[in-house]
Amino acid sequence: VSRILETAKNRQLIGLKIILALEEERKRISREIHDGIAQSMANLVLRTEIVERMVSKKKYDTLMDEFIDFKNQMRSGLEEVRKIIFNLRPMALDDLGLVPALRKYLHDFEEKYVINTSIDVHGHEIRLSSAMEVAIYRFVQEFCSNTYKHAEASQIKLDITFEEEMISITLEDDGLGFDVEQMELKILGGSHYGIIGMRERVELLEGEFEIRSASNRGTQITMKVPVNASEEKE
Amino acid sequence: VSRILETAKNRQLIGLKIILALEEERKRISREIHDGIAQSMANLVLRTEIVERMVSKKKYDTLMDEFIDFKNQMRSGLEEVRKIIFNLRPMALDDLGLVPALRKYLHDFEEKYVINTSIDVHGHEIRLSSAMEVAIYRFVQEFCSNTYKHAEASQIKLDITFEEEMISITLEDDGLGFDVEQMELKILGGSHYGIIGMRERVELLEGEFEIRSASNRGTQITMKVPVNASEEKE
Amino acid sequence: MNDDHKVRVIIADDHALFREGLKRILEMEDQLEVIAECGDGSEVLGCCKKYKPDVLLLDINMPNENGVITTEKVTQHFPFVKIVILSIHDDESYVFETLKKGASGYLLKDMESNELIHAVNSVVKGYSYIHPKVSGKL
Ligand SMILES: Nc1ncnc2c1ncn2[C@@H]1O[C@H](COP(=O)(O)OP(=O)(O)OP(=O)(O)O)[C@@H](O)[C@H]1O
Ligand SMILES: Nc1ncnc2c1ncn2[C@@H]1O[C@H](COP(=O)(O)OP(=O)(O)OP(=O)(O)O)[C@@H](O)[C@H]1O
Ligand SMILES: [K+]
Ligand SMILES: [Mg+2]
Ligand SMILES: [Mg+2]
Ligand SMILES: [Mg+2]
Repeated sequence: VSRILETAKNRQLIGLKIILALEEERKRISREIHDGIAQSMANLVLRTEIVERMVSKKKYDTLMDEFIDFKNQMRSGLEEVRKIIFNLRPMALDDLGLVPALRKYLHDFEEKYVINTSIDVHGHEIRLSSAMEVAIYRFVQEFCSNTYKHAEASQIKLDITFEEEMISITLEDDGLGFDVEQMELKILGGSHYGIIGMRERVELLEGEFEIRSASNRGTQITMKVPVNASEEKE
Repeated sequence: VSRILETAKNRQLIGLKIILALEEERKRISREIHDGIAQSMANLVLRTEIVERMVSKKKYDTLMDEFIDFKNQMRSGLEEVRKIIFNLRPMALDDLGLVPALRKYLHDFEEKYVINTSIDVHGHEIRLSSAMEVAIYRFVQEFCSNTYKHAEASQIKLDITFEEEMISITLEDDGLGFDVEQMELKILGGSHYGIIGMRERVELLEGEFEIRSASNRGTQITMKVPVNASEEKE
Repeated sequence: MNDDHKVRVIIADDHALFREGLKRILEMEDQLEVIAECGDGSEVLGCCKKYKPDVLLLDINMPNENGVITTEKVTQHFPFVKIVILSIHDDESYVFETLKKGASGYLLKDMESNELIHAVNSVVKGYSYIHPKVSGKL
C-alpha cells in the first residue's frame, strides 16, 4: 500500500475535519431535540393546565383520553432520544462490549440498507480497552457506510479473531471495488476522510492496516491490533 | 512562548488526541442525554401511569395532589431538556450572535461557580461566520472551565475587540497560573484535550494564539483571527 | 411461594423519582411489598444479602457498577432472587446479555404499569417476562 496518506498536512486536515464534524453533530442534535422533544414537552406542559381543570371538575373519562395521548407523545419522544443516543455512541459498546454492539449495528444496517451481513467470531472473546473497542466499532461503521455508498454490494462479511496477543478484524464486501492507488490519489484531492480516519485510529492503537480491492472484485480491509498495546499512546 | 507542540511528531500525536477527544465527547453527550432526558421522560410516563391507576381505582381524593406533583415534574423535565440543548450548542449563538451568547454563558458560570466575571467589548460589534462564532465561544468555555478546574481564581476577565480586519479575544484569570513549557509536556503526556482543541480551532481560522502564564501570576490567553478568513479550510 | 406471603421487592435505580414512582405503583397492589431501595450499583449485592427479596427490579445504568455486572453477581450469590431488568435501551443485545447472566425479566422504563405488575408476578412463579416491544426483535 502506498504511503501517500502519511503526510503531515493530511494528518492536520483530519484533525480539523473532526473538530468541525463534532460541532455539526452537536448543532444537529440540539436542533433535533429542540424541534422534537422540547416542543412536544412544552406543548404538554400547557395542556396540563387544561387537564388540571378536568380533575377539579371531576371529568374523569376525558381525563383518561388526555393521558393516553400524553403517554404516546412521551413514548415517541423517547424513541427519538434512543436513536440519538445510539447514533452518537451506542452505550452497549461500553456496557456489553464490542461483539454485542457490532451485532446490533449490523442487524440495523441490514434492515435499513438491504445488504446482507454476517459476523464470525473466532477465539476467546474478551473485553478490550475502551479506546480499542470504539476504534474497531468506528472501523466497521466506516466500512459499511463505504459499501453502501460506493460498492453496490449485496453482502458484507465481518470476521473478528481474538488471539492471545492480537485481535484482527477483516471486512469484506462483494461490490464494485476500486484501484487502490487511484483511491489514494482521490483522497489526496480532499474531502474524503473515511479511510484516512480508519488508518489514524489503527495507528493510535499501534496496529496494522491493509486494503485489498480491484475493479469488480470487491473490497477487503483488515486491521490487526495488539491487545496489550498501551491504552492510549501516552 | 515555547514551540513544543509544533514539531512534526507532536503534531501527529495531537491529531490522534483529537480523535480520542471526539470519542470522549460523544460518550459524555450520549450519557448526558440518557441520564437526563431519557430518564426524565420515562419517569413522566410512569407518573401518568400512576394517575391513570388512581383514576381507575377511583382514588379520587388524592388525585389532585398527585396531579400537581406530576405537573411539577413535567416542568422540571422540560427544564432539563432545555439545559441539555443549551450545553450542546446554545441557540443564542446562532440566533443572536456571539456577544449575547457569551454574556449569558458568563452569567451562568458566575452563578454556578462563584467566580466573578466581566466582559468588555470594544469596536463595532458585527456578526461573524458561524464557524468563527462557535470557535470563539468554545474558546471562552474551555478557558473558564480550566480556571474553575485548575486555577483557584476569583476573577475572569474577557475582552473582545472588533477591528476592521481582525477580532481579538483576551481572557485572563487571577489564579495559580502554570509554567507554559511544563504544561505543554503535560499535554503531550496524557489525556488533556482542552488547550489542544483551542489551538486547533484557532488554526482552522488561520488565526494566532498565545498563552501567558507563570506560577502564581494568573493566566492570560489571547486569540486573534482575521475576520475575512475563508469560512473553513477546505 | 406461600399464598399469604407478600412478594418482597427491592428497587435498584439511581433515579430517585423513578424509584419512588415504581414504589407507588407496586404498593397499590395488595400482594406486593417494596422492602428496600438502592441507588448505587455497588450496594445492590449487600442489599440483597440483608433483605432477601423475592424480586429485584434492576436498572442497567447506575453509578459504580452497572446492572449487567450486578445481574451476574446477584445470580451467583443469591440464585433464588428473581431479577427484572428495567432499562431505557430497546436494544436486543441488552436483553440477550442480561438474560444470559441470569435475569428473568426485561422491561423498558416507559412500560405500562400493568406490564410491570405482570412481570413481577410472572418471575415469582418461575416464568420469564420480556417487554413485548423487544421480544419481537429476538
Ligand atoms: N467498499 C468500497 N467499494 C467501492 N469503493 C470504495 C469502497 N470504499 C471506499 N471506496 C472508494 O474509496 C474512496 C475513499 O473512501 P473514503 O471512505 O475515504 O471517502 P468517502 O467515503 O468518499 O467520503 P467520507 O468517508 O469522508 O464520507 C471512496 O470515495 C470510493 O471511491
Ligand atoms: N487557567 C488555568 N490555571 C491554572 N492551570 C491551568 C489553567 N489552564 C490550564 N492549566 C493547566 O494546563 C493543563 C492543560 O489544560 P487542558 O485544558 O489542555 O487540559 P485539562 O483541563 O487538564 O483537561 P481537559 O481540558 O481535557 O478536560 C491543565 O491540566 C492545567 O494543569
Ligand atoms: K436470578
Ligand atoms: Mg467513506
Ligand atoms: Mg481543560
Ligand atoms: Mg440509571
